[in-house]
Amino acid sequence: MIRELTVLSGKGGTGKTSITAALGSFAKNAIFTDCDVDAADLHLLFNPDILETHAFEGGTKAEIDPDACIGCGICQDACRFDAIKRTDHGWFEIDSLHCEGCRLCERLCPESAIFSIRSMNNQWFVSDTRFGPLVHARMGPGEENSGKLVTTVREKAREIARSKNYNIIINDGPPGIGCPVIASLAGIHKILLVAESSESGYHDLLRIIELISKYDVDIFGIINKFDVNAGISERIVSILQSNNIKITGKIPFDKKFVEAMVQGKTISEYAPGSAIVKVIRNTWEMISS
Amino acid sequence: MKTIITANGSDVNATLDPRFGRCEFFCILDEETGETEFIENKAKLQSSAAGTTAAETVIEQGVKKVISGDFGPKAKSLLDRFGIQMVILKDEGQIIANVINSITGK
Amino acid sequence: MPRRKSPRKIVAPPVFKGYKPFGSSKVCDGEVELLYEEYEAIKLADYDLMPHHEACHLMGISRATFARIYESARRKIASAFVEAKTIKTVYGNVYFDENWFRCNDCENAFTIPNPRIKRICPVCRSQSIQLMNSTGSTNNK
Amino acid sequence: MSFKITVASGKGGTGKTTVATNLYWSLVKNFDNDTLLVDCDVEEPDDLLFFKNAILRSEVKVTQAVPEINTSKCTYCRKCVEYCEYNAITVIPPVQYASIAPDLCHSCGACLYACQDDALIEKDHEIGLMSGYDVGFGKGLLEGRLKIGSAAQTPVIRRVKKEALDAASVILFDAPPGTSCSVVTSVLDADFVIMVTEPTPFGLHDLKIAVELIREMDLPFGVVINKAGLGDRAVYDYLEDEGIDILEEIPFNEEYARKFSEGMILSRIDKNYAIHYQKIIRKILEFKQQ
Repeated sequence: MIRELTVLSGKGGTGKTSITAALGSFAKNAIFTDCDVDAADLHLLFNPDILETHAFEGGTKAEIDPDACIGCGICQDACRFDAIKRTDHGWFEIDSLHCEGCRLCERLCPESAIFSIRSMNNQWFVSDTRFGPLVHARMGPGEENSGKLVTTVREKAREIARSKNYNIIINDGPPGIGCPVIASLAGIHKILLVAESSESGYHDLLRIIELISKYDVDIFGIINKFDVNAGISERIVSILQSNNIKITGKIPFDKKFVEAMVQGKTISEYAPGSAIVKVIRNTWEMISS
Repeated sequence: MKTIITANGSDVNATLDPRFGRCEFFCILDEETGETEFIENKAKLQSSAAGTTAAETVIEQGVKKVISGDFGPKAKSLLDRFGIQMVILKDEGQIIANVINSITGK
Repeated sequence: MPRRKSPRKIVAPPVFKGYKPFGSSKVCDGEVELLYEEYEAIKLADYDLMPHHEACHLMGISRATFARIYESARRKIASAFVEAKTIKTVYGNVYFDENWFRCNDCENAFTIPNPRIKRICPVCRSQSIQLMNSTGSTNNK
Repeated sequence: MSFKITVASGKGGTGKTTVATNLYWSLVKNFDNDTLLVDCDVEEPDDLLFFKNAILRSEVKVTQAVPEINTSKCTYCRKCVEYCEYNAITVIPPVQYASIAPDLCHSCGACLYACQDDALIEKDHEIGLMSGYDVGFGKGLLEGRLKIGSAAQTPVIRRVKKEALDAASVILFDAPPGTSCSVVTSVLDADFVIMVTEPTPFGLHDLKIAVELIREMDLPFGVVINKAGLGDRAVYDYLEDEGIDILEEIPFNEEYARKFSEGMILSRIDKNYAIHYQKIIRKILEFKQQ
C-alpha cells in the first residue's frame, strides 16, 4: 500500500524544505513531490535531472479586439472585478491583472469583440534525483494558485508510485492555510508539522492545526530553531501535546542548514554526524514505523 | 439493472480506470442482458469539479451501481443522495471483461 | 477543490438547528458553529457516558481524532456559554447511513446506500461483509 | 493621494513581517505620523503580534456573494452551468437537482445573467474577517484574516485594500509570500515595492521569480537583504547583474532573532537597528521626489 506524508508549516521559512530534503537520506523506496508550486525550492537541494516537462493550463483572461469594440460599456458594467477600463480613445480594454477569466463580458458583448486566451505559464516536471523520483512544478508569476497544479503534481507522483512500486510519497507542502495546502492534504495518511520557535510561528501553527484537525490522519511535529526562544518552544510543545500530536524532536538554530543549502546538499549529507541529523533520523523512524 | 464501470478505453478489453471523476470512459452494463455501451467521460478534462460532473452523468443514465477505483467526497455525497451504490475494486489493473464476469456471476 | 476529510459516522443528527442565549444584558453577538461530529462526540461521551475508546470506535475514527473533536466541541460550547453566543449546528464532516462496507472474501469495498439493496457483496455475492470502522476507507487503497 | 508602499518577498520567512512592522514604526517616528499598516497576508496575518498594546477598533465580516438556486422556480435548463467557468454549479434535470458549491464560486455574477427564470438569489457567504486596531502610534493596523477552510484569498485582500484606500497619507502594505494572484492583488497600484530577501540559494531562487513578476507589473522596486552574513554572495551578484537597487542590508544576529521571535519591534529600543530603516525611508523618499 502506498502511504503519503505531507510536510507542512503554516508560516513560511520555518525550514520545511530543508527538513523534507533531509528525510530523503533516510526514506527508502520513496518518491517526492514539491507542492510549494508558488516558491518551489526542493529542486535546489535535489539537483534533479528533468526527464519530462509538461505545460499546465492556467486560467483564461479576456481580451478586447479594439477594431470591433463600439464602446457601448456593457462589459464594464457587468464586470465584478473592475478589470475593464475605458481607454483614451473611448473604447475599452482589459486589465489582465484584475481579470479572473469568468468570460461574462465575452458572452454579453453585442459585437463579439471579446475573446479569451488561456495562459500556459505553468509547467510541471518529472525528474530523477539521487533520492528517487521528484515531481515538481513552476507556477507562472501572477497565476492563480488554486491547488489544481498541486493536485496534478500529486496525481502524477501516485501514478509513478503505483506503476513502479514505490511505497511512500513525501510531499513538501506549501505555506499558509489556503487552497494549495488543502490540495496537498487530500488523501494523505501522515502529516509532519515543522514549527518554528517564534510568536508568529506559534500563531501560524495554531491556524494550521485548526485546519488539519478536521482530517483523520497521524500528525507529527518537529520544532525547529527551538533554542531561539525557550519560552515559546514550551508553548509549542504544550499545544502539540494537547492536540495529540507526537513530537519527534527539537532542532537547535544552526548555520549548518544554510551552509548545506549553499552547497546544494541536504543537512544529512553535509553534516552526517551532527546532532541535528540524529533528530531527523529519529523523526523519520517515528513517522515510518 | 444498469451498472457503470469506469474504463480506460472504449471496449471490454480496456482496464478499469482507477479514477472516477477523470476516467476516460464509462462502460454502461445491463446486468440482465450483459450488453455494454461505452460513453466518453466529458468531465475528464475539466479543470475543477470533475467528480461532480461525472456523478451528474451517472445519475442521468439512471444506473444503480458504479464501479471504480476511488470516489472523491463531492461525487460520493451526490451519488449517496440518489441512492447509487459505489464499489471500489481493490485491484486496479483488471480488464473490464473480467469485472463484468465477476459481477454478473459468470 | 478536492478536499478529502475522512468522514465520521453519526448515529443521528441533532434534532435542533441551534441554541440562543436569553436574558443577556448585551445584544447577543457572534455565533459558534458546532459541527455534527462535535455534537455526536459530546453526546456519546457526556450524555451516553460511553468510554472514549468505545465512542471513537462507534464513530469510526481513531482515539486521537476523537479526542481532538471532543476537545474542540467542549471549547466551542464553553465559549458560547461564557460569551453569550448563539450555537449553530452545521453539517460537518460526517456521513449518516451510507457506510462503507468491505467484503471479507474478495476484500472489495462498497456502499449500501438504501435499505432495499441486499446486504451482500456486489462483486462476489458473499454474505460475509463488515462495516469498515477504519476511516479514510476510500483513500487507503 | 496617499503614498503606497508594499513589502513583498518571494520566499516565506525572509523577514517580511519584521521589515514591515519596523518600517511602520520608523515611518511614524521619522516621517509621517499619518501612516497606516495593512496586513494583506490573509492566510497568516502576523503583524498584529508585533503590537502588544493593540486595541481592537473595528471588526467587519468579509463576505462574498454566492448565488443559491430556488428549486421551485428553476426549470433545470442548465444555462447557468454553461455560463459558470468555475464548474461551481451542478444541475441534474432528470432528478430535479440543482446546487452551487460556494468553495468553487468566484462570485462573478455570470449565472445571474444566464438564468431566465429568476431562480438565483445571491446570499452573503462569510470568507474572512477585517479588523482595525489602534496600536498606540501612527494610524494603526488594518488586518485581513481568511476564514479557516476558505479558499478566497483575493476577495479578502481586495476588501481590505478598498478599506485602506486614502485612509492615511502613507499606507504600508504587507503582502503574502510567493508570486501568485494574491500577491498581485496586494502589490497592485503600489507606488513603491520593497522586496525582502535573504542571501541563501532559496532566497535567491524565489527572489528571481518575484522580480520577474514585479517587472511585468512595471512597478518601481528595491531590495532589502535581511539576515546578511548568512549564506553566500550569489544574491549580491544577481542584483548587480540586473542593476537592481539594494535599499539596505540588515545583518543577521542571534540576539535580533530572539527578539523578533518574541514579536518585538526592535527599532523602538535599538538605535543601531533603527538606522537601517531610516536609510530605507531616505532611499524611498529620494525616489518619491524624482
